[in-house]
Amino acid sequence: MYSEIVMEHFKNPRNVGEIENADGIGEVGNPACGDIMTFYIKVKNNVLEDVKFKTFGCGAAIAVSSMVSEMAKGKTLDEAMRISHRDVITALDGLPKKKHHCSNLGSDALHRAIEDYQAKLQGKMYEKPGDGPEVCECPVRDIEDPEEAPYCATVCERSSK
Amino acid sequence: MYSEIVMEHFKNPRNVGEIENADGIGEVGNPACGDIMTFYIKVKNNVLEDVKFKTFGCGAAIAVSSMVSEMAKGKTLDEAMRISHRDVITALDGLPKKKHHCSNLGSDALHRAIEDYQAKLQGKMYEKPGDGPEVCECPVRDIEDPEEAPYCATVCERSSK
Amino acid sequence: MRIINFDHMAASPVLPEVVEEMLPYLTERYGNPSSIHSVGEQAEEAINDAREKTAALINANPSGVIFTSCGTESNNFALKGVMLANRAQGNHLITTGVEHFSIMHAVKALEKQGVEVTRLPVDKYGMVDPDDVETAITDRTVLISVMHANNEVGTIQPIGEIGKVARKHGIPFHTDAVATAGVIPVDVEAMSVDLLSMAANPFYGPKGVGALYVRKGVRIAPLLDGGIQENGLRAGTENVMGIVGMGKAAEIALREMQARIDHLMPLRDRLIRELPEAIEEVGLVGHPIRRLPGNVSVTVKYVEGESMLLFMDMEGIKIASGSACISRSLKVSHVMLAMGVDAATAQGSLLMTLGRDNTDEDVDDVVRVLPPIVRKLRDMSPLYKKSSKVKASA
Amino acid sequence: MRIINFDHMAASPVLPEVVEEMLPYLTERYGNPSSIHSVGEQAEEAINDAREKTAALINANPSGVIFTSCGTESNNFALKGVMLANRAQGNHLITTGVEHFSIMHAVKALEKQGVEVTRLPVDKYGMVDPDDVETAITDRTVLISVMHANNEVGTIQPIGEIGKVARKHGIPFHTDAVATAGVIPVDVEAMSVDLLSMAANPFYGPKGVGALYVRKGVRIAPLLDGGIQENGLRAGTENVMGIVGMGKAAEIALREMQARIDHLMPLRDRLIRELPEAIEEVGLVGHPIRRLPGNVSVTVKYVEGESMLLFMDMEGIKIASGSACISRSLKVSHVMLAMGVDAATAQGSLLMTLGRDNTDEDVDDVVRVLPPIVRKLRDMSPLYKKSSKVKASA
Ligand SMILES: Cc1ncc(COP(=O)(O)O)c(C=O)c1O
Ligand SMILES: Cc1ncc(COP(=O)(O)O)c(C=O)c1O
Repeated sequence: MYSEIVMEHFKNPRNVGEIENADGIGEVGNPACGDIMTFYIKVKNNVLEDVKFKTFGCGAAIAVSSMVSEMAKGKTLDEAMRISHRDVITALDGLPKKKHHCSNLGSDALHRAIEDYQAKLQGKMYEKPGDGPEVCECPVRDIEDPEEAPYCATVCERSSK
Repeated sequence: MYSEIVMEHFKNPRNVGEIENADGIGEVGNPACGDIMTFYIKVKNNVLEDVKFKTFGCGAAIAVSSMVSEMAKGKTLDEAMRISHRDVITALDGLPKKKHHCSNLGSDALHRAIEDYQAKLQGKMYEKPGDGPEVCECPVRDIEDPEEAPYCATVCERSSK
Repeated sequence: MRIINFDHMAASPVLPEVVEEMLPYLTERYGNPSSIHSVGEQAEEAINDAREKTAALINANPSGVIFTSCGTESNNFALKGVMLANRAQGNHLITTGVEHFSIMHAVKALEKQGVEVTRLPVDKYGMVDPDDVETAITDRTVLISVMHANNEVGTIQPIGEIGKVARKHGIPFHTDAVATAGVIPVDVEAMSVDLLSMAANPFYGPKGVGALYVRKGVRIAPLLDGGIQENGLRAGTENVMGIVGMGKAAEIALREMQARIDHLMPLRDRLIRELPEAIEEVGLVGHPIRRLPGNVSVTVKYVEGESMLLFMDMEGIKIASGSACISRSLKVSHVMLAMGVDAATAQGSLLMTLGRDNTDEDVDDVVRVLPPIVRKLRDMSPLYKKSSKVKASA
Repeated sequence: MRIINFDHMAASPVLPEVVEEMLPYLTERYGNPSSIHSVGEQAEEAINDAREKTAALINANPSGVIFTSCGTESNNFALKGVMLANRAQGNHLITTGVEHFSIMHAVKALEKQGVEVTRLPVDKYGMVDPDDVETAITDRTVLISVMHANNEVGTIQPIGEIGKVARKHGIPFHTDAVATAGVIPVDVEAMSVDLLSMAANPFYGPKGVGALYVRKGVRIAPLLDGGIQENGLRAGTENVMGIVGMGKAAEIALREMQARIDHLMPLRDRLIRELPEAIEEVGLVGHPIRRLPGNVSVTVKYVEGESMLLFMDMEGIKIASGSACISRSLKVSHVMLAMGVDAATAQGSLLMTLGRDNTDEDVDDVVRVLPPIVRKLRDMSPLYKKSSKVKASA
């Protein structure tokens, strides 16, 4: 199911943990959907000096978190903000389609941590956006045209965007 | 599918043929249903001195004809008129259910031959009754309750009686 | 006794290479493709491999191939699934009078539920006229279903032309290719087919496994609702072993198809030529040229099919018949009736379906064994002497 | 690596005796039961023999046993067939909120076609109350369907009592016994069951073959229309080999059932006792006593099922989970939700289904291997530290 890189990151996730007095914290997901990711960042001279995460979720969610933390470390905030879902999937050598949405929230969590940091800089509370789809469901069965929804994740992605 | 006795009669049918100047001739069946049987009888002192048949039909129809001809030979007309479908099936050590109706017309053909003989005796033409079911069909598929018609032949029998 | 199988359409032995491929999935590779762990993944990969091979046989996109439990399920799924999913679009179905039972009775079931049906006539060869298809189309038509080749009489329909008509009117086109897929070239692109039913046994795969091809974009509802196997369109734990066998058989069929056809056609044509030479009043049923390579369907007048078949069976020769006595429904083949064969003649139906294991010797044997059987039965038949055309044989 | 199969509900290896019985039907006994000649008769006899053995397993009349391609087909056939055949009588169906997908989605499909549905609630153990069944009955009710035991949480329903209610009101009663037939005693007479779904793999028969029992007198329409196989109720060329395997497996299951139960229950009970001793905040899901003999269903808080399952897989231990990530539908198990388990806890579902090949050593291994995996994942979990109830582990 998973690529070798995914399995490698899943087995040996990098940068697990919390950062005490983190400069920014970002969280996405909800347990009904299956995955929750929290990212912690330490920023110095506009560069991500340290990135750590905690993740509750499937193999993909853990590998994504680990990969994102590695990709982000050492990058400027602008660079890190440009890490996309697609970049993560590419770096992981692919993810199963149904994992594209629910489990690929690592970069979102990172971006929220950065936004949290930037909001704090400006002295205001960062306003957390909505927490992803409340229920990450697969309506294949409720649609008569399978081509409208051949894979759960496709639907998931569409309904949440 | 068939009992040994059926197969034996099918392989070596007794009394096949016609009787020239027969005292009575009886015919049942129609080709759409699958079986046609013609019985010829020779009567002497109210006894069936000779019985012959010609049959177009399946293995069961041929075996039934052969068995009926054997059972009838030497019997009085009254005795022969009492040979029933059931007697024939018993003598054959059973028939597949779906063959009960369409192929078990041998005794009917015999009875008609006797009736034909008796009618001629009284100097009038024997009035041939209707020729069995026009179409011997299996309506399992048209009935929602399979228990009403689990076997084709059951239905066949019912609809023709 | 030497057994001659001339009833390949009913049952063909599975190829040894196919058996070999299937066996591990009965024992050590017992995984369920739905399981997420490695034992399950192995099964899933096997199924996807079989899907690619099956798709290649009909030149289809593998993602459109849905495995089923038989040709009948594929046919029921296609018809009921498309009609149900398109109720908002329309309620009219076009089919023919010569379809296999699994289409014919599925159509009847739909009719009882309110679907409007047009059943196209056929000519004396069993052929549908593509113009008739076009004429039958209404703005409520949501499906056209015409079989590729008839299993009983061998006639191959002009599917490509019918496909063009369907495509022109934007109506989904289904073909029952159970008798052809793996046997003669089938190409869903060239034939403009949107849904296609097939089964594994006609090309020496296992019995009890089939597939439905559904082109991307066709609206269809599942027949078996449940888990999300087969892309959500066919729930139920997969017959993994059977599917693997179908894939392997498809691979071999694609490779050997031309050789198989080249082997079958001369045997078929010998029988078609020699049987009427050996027996009076034998008629060929179906098209003389547009015909399945292994199909010999004839009627023998004045005798009934089952009795011939039983005597042949005693000689080790396995054949079939469209007679009423043989059909479990006790009806003469609706296909022959639709072609205008009269009921009494149709009772004398003999259906021989040849396969890769048949030889010239088999043909010799049949041409030698059948005539005395027919003579014996005709001598017993009340219809025979009635016919003025024929003088009684010795 | 030693493989431990704790996922028998997904896939059990076929018994060697069953494999042996099946093999000839793949090769030399390749006949089609519908053929009238001897090769076909051989296959027909084999199927009827299998029918008797399968019927004996559930104490049913063999003529009521219809072979299908899987438990899902049996369930779809039962529900759709009875609702369709009884439309004139009524349109109301009673079922529960904890059924298998193949019931749940078939019911949804029927609902879309206008069938009225009552879904009964369950208690925290997943049990249905027979009184609720009685209360739900209206004069339009034509079918009650309650599963015998739940495959995910192991709870065994009071089927006998529900059967009595149904019988009292003269309403056909269907039970999905895929998880129980061949596993624990099933008796259609004692349980007053009119229709019963089963599949072969749960009792070590092949995958992709099942059966539906239909009591004489129950009105049902076919799901697969076509030929007159299976008494006209299930058309399509039979998976002869699979059916033969189901029959043989049924015969063995009947003979060995008590021994299998006596072997499974102590292993199950050790896991149920020892896992919560080895890992904090592990909860049993389902009924502690009225439970399938091989079912261990637990939730491990603060971690998600798939990640546990993958680590177990690396150690050779095959298990399942009802977590959203694992289900292909990306939804948490509706069964656990119906029982009142909250969604986050349900994500930590682990489902172990034991079988005849499991040993005490397997239990030892799981109890040894799982705790460090859980510890590692909890250390990574943002939910774990948030919980005040638990102190972080080293
Ligand atoms: C209770 C129950 N019903 C139905 C099914 C479906 O059976 P199948 O997978 O054979 O279609 C299962 C499968 O595990 C089951 O556990
Ligand atoms: C043309 C055609 N369609 C459908 C079927 C049904 O296939 P199955 O017997 O696999 O259900 C057959 C079977 O011979 C067939 O010949």
